[in-house]
Amino acid sequence: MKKMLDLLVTENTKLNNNYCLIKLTTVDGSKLPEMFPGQFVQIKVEGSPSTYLRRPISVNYVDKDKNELWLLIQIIGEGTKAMSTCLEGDLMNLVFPLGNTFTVPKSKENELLLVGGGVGIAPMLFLGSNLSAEGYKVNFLLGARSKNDLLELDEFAKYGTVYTTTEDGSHGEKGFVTNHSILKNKKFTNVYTCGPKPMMVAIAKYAHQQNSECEVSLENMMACGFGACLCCVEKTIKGNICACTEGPVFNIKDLTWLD
Amino acid sequence: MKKMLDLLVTENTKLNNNYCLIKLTTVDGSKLPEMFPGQFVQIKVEGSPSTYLRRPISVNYVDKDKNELWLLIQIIGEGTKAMSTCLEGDLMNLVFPLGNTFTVPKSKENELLLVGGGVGIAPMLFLGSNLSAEGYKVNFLLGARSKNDLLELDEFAKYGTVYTTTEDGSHGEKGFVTNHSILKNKKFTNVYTCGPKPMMVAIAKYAHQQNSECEVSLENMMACGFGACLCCVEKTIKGNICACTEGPVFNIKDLTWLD
Amino acid sequence: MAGLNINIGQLELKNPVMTASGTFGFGSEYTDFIDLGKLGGICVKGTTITAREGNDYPRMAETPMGMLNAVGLQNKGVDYFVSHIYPEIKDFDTNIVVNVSGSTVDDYVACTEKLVELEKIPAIELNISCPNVKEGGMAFGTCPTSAAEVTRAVRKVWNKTLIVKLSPNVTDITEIAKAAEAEGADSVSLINTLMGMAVNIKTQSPVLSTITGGLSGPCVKPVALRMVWQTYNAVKIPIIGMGGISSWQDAIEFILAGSSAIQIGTHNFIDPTISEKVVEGINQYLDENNIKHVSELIGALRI
Amino acid sequence: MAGLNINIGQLELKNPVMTASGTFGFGSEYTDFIDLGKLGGICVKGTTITAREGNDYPRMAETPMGMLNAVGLQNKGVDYFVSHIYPEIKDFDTNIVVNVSGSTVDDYVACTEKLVELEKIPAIELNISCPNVKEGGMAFGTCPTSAAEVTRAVRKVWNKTLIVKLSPNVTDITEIAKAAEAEGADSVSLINTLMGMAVNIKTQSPVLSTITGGLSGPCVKPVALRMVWQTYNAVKIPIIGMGGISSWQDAIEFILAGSSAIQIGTHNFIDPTISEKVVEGINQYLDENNIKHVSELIGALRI
Ligand SMILES: Cc1cc2nc3c(=O)[nH]c(=O)nc-3n(C[C@H](O)[C@H](O)[C@H](O)COP(=O)(O)OP(=O)(O)OC[C@H]3O[C@@H](n4cnc5c(N)ncnc54)[C@H](O)[C@@H]3O)c2cc1C
Ligand SMILES: Cc1cc2nc3c(=O)[nH]c(=O)nc-3n(C[C@H](O)[C@H](O)[C@H](O)COP(=O)(O)OP(=O)(O)OC[C@H]3O[C@@H](n4cnc5c(N)ncnc54)[C@H](O)[C@@H]3O)c2cc1C
Ligand SMILES: Cc1cc2nc3c(=O)[nH]c(=O)nc-3n(C[C@H](O)[C@H](O)[C@H](O)COP(=O)(O)O)c2cc1C
Ligand SMILES: Cc1cc2nc3c(=O)[nH]c(=O)nc-3n(C[C@H](O)[C@H](O)[C@H](O)COP(=O)(O)O)c2cc1C
Ligand code: FES
Ligand code: FES
Repeated sequence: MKKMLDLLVTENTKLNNNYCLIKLTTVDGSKLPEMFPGQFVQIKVEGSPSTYLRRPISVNYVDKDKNELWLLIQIIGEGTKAMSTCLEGDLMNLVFPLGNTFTVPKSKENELLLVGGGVGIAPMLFLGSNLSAEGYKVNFLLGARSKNDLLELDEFAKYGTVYTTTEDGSHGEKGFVTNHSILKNKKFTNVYTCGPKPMMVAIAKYAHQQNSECEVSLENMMACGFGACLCCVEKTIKGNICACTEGPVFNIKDLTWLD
Repeated sequence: MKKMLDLLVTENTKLNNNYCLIKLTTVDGSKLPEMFPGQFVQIKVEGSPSTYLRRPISVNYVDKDKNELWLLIQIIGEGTKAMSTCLEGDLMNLVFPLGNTFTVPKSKENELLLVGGGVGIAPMLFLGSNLSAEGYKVNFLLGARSKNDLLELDEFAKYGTVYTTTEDGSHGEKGFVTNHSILKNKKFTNVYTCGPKPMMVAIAKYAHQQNSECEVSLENMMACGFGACLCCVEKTIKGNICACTEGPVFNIKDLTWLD
Repeated sequence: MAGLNINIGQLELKNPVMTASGTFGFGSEYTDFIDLGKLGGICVKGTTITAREGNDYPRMAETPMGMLNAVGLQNKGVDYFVSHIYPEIKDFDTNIVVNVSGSTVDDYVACTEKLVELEKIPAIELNISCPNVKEGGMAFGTCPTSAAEVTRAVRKVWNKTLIVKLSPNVTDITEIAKAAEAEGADSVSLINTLMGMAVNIKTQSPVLSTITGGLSGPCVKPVALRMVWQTYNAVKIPIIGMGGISSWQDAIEFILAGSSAIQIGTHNFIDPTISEKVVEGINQYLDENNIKHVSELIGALRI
Repeated sequence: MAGLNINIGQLELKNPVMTASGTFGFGSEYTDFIDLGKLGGICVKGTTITAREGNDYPRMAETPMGMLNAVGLQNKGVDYFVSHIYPEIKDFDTNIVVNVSGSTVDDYVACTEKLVELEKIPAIELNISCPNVKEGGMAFGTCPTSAAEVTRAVRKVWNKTLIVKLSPNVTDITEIAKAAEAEGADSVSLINTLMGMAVNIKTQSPVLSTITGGLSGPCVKPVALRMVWQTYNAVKIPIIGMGGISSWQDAIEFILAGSSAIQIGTHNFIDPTISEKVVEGINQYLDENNIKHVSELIGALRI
């Protein structure tokens, strides 16, 4: 069930100049609602006069033991900037959980590749942690501009093998995720990806060539986030579909990207 | 000369639930521009989505030694609430100094009464301190709902005799400033007042009966604060006059209040 | 507890708070957040005679205290509504108003005729003011003659409550309101969105796929209030006011300016519980001001 | 440093940034904050043939990201302007445009005739769009015939640059723009304020003494941009765009949508240095995008 709740900020860590990791828990100690990888929350931004609508942010991780929800935030405009200044003890108003989730592969023998670029790594951590807990073999392929922008590597390492690329070669292979050697050297039955659209398109093409299943997580602009406004539509083979309810996760077969 | 400047918050003291005293200085240590009693500043409110226009606030006091400007703020809406949350080290953007000033009496023998009600006490402290420094005999008459709302009493005491009224009788005489016995017992040649309009009208009537000079400081709604929009007009015997440039201080003779 | 019930034609609202078409889906999107039974009514998404895909993405842009949308009446058509959606929502404990759109007068009439048999649809709202479709839509709402024409035609086939939704993109909204009243509309609702535009200076292109779109949210409130007030002084039928309502205080402003009921649109996206809060707030305001019934407040502005 | 100079009729602006009438006094109110010589031009406060007291206080209300005003053209009349104000401001190193208002066509003509002799007034802006006066004002700007009439009459007595300022409170602003163009206007400027209203729920009365007033500020930007774009596609004369500009980014949006020059109004109250900042910002944007002259950007929206 979707809820509108004030959550308590337990931690706000600045990861680098453009990113922060915010951890939230319930005010009254009650259990957080159940969330699935790929789902997102809609945040009410306080203290930013130019921000009227809520801002959609993916569930980065759910720490069930600590009853904590993690959000990984890239500062790109006034809204994310204002969020990034929250302090321990502040309240944040969330509408959540929203959206669908990734498909779990049929067989535990499948080789899975989770590809994240930029802030698109956010949902991949939660997805990887859940799949690994269920016994799947998880491989992460994470890309960023430079070493400094590769975030949460220690966390990712807990749940699978981590491959990285950086544009300046300061960590992992030099170049883009789409050029990583692992794509040539290994065959993956299931590919999951989130990141800038050009990256996702390239990964989708790769998956298509390999005959792999491929799911992408979209970041369409949203007003409501729960199916009421019809603003966030993605063109699919079934017509215009809301990315906030029937997405943000789509099977690439349903999209028109590769036409 | 009017300026737009970021000033540094050196102190923000919560005086009670509805009032705070904010002290500001220049960022680079340069001297604050010269300010006169009755003048005000226009503050840009950060972090309040509902506040677009600046907010006018009187100069409460200027501490020349410390190069500090004091603002006494009553929390009444979103703008003043946001201001009241500023912290030491924050910057506040001000356009100042704005408006005219009170008239200094001709003779130092004159008996002066400075009447403030509610947040209208703010300009009276600066006026009293300046007049007392120039050798005038200053009497303050300050009114509030209860003891708790009588602010800066120690400060006022430095510059003159302080008479008080409270509506609940918890400090000074019980009732409104306009009923204080000093008005009957003593004759004042010059009366200065700032506060709620009904109070100022009553004081103006008293002054008129006593044949005293009387100046009132208005709090008309303002957009610009420096004569550009013509929104803040007060009806005077000379027609509609801007309260932000030819006021906020008016001689009661020029207004149409007592007609 | 003050009296809150209001009648709009034969439509009986338990309180004056409704939700605005296109911002509330079909109601079910909000049942996780609020009890629909607490609301006077809900206007469901704009419905047309045949299915529509709507406009291409991007369909929205944020603006200072508001948003632009260019959804373009995406919907599955009235037959789908009758067969699939109506059965799902008909038992909501509130009034369901269907917002009817079209490109021609015949479209409006045909769509309305399909709704006549639905017992639990006590009212329709004729959307003659949608700025996001190429043909018809807003054109009907910007000229008194065509507004009259479509109202007259629909009135003939609809004997339940008929609300005509007006466009703010006009020189004189009272002319259109009077035309609708003269043809038998039971009520006018206003305002639909103001036509606006946003530009992306990085790509040097319009933000919306349709270049222009409809502006809504708190930014339009002053314009909406003015139009409600003008219309209140021009017609006798009840007015349903909307445009930027984001708090119960805003709702009171609209009622004082002449609205018999109000609708909440865009702010449902920011606070999906706002409609229930507005009902509570109005009730409390009435109590605190010793007003026995909300009807005493309608158009009660002291001049 | 990109080229920034722009001509509007015979009026030569060193850059496209002007300030809007009624928000910039007579310029001298801002000389403590900025160097007027940095601006393309300034439009001074609306002037009428005889002195006007304007409307009663309260004349303003804050609204979400904007404000309502009901100043009502308070001014000391054109004779006072000629004898007292003009001598004080004529040596500013920028173009001074006088905003002319009136209740009748004769008023406009008479007022203009008094300005013809003033060497340092290269242009006037005919305000046929003020929503805050009882007679004339906006009425001229809401109908093509009367807009044409007043433009024609003034054109006969004014051979310097003639700008006609349009009202957004119309169904189709392009009709009015075309009417002004046909009668020889050198340029149209838009938008004036949108008519709006605010209600005080404590006193249950209108906030403004005049009940309704003119809405301005960032909240109106999407509407203003849309009207500039529509007008750009309808007329050949240059457009001066305004409405909610509060940053250089906003100015670029207006230029892309078809403005040859822009005016900054309400935001001068919030940041009295904004006009100078916008000049700098435009220049930097052009440089960063390798655009040699700002004229390349006018209406250059990629569709
Ligand atoms: C389902 C979903 C999940 C997301 N998850 C995350 C996450 O985990 N972490 C994270 O940091 N961000 C995430 N985002 C993106 C995030 O919502 C935006 O970065 C944020 O809304 C920007 O707000 P702002 O006020 O900072 O910037 P704004 O000032 O609103 O925008 C700055 C610039 O970015 C553009 N922009 C903003 N949002 C979008 C968008 N959705 N699509 C295209 N352009 C846009 C604007 O047009 C503007 O040019 C997600 C988005 C979606 C839809
Ligand atoms: C020259 C001048 C000097 C001032 N000096 C001080 C001072 O030293 N300390 C101080 O605390 N306040 C002072 N004020 C008042 C202060 O400007 C307002 O309280 C403030 O603008 C309110 O802002 P807000 O956002 O908190 O409230 P808002 O949300 O803007 O307003 C809350 C309510 O108060 C009403 N209101 C707001 N401002 C005014 C006004 N000017 N006149 C009438 N009604 C109004 C609103 O209509 C609303 O009902 C002064 C005002 C002026 C004009
Ligand atoms: C995303 C969106 C979709 C809308 N769709 C419709 C619609 O289908 N039919 C209609 O009559 N109005 C539609 N509207 C207009 C609203 O019902 C309402 O008239 C307008 O948004 C003003 O109210 P608000 O400011 O409270 O949102 C839509 C508005 C939005 C924001
Ligand atoms: C306080 C105020 C007074 C105004 N007076 C005039 C005027 O005298 N003549 C005129 O043509 N426009 C007048 N305007 C309208 C502005 O010039 C401008 O068209 C409008 O405010 C939109 O621009 P903005 O949003 O940048 O303010 C006035 C606006 C304001 C806010
Ligand atoms: S964001 Fe509103 S329907 Fe998806
Ligand atoms: S507040 Fe603008 S002129 Fe006084």
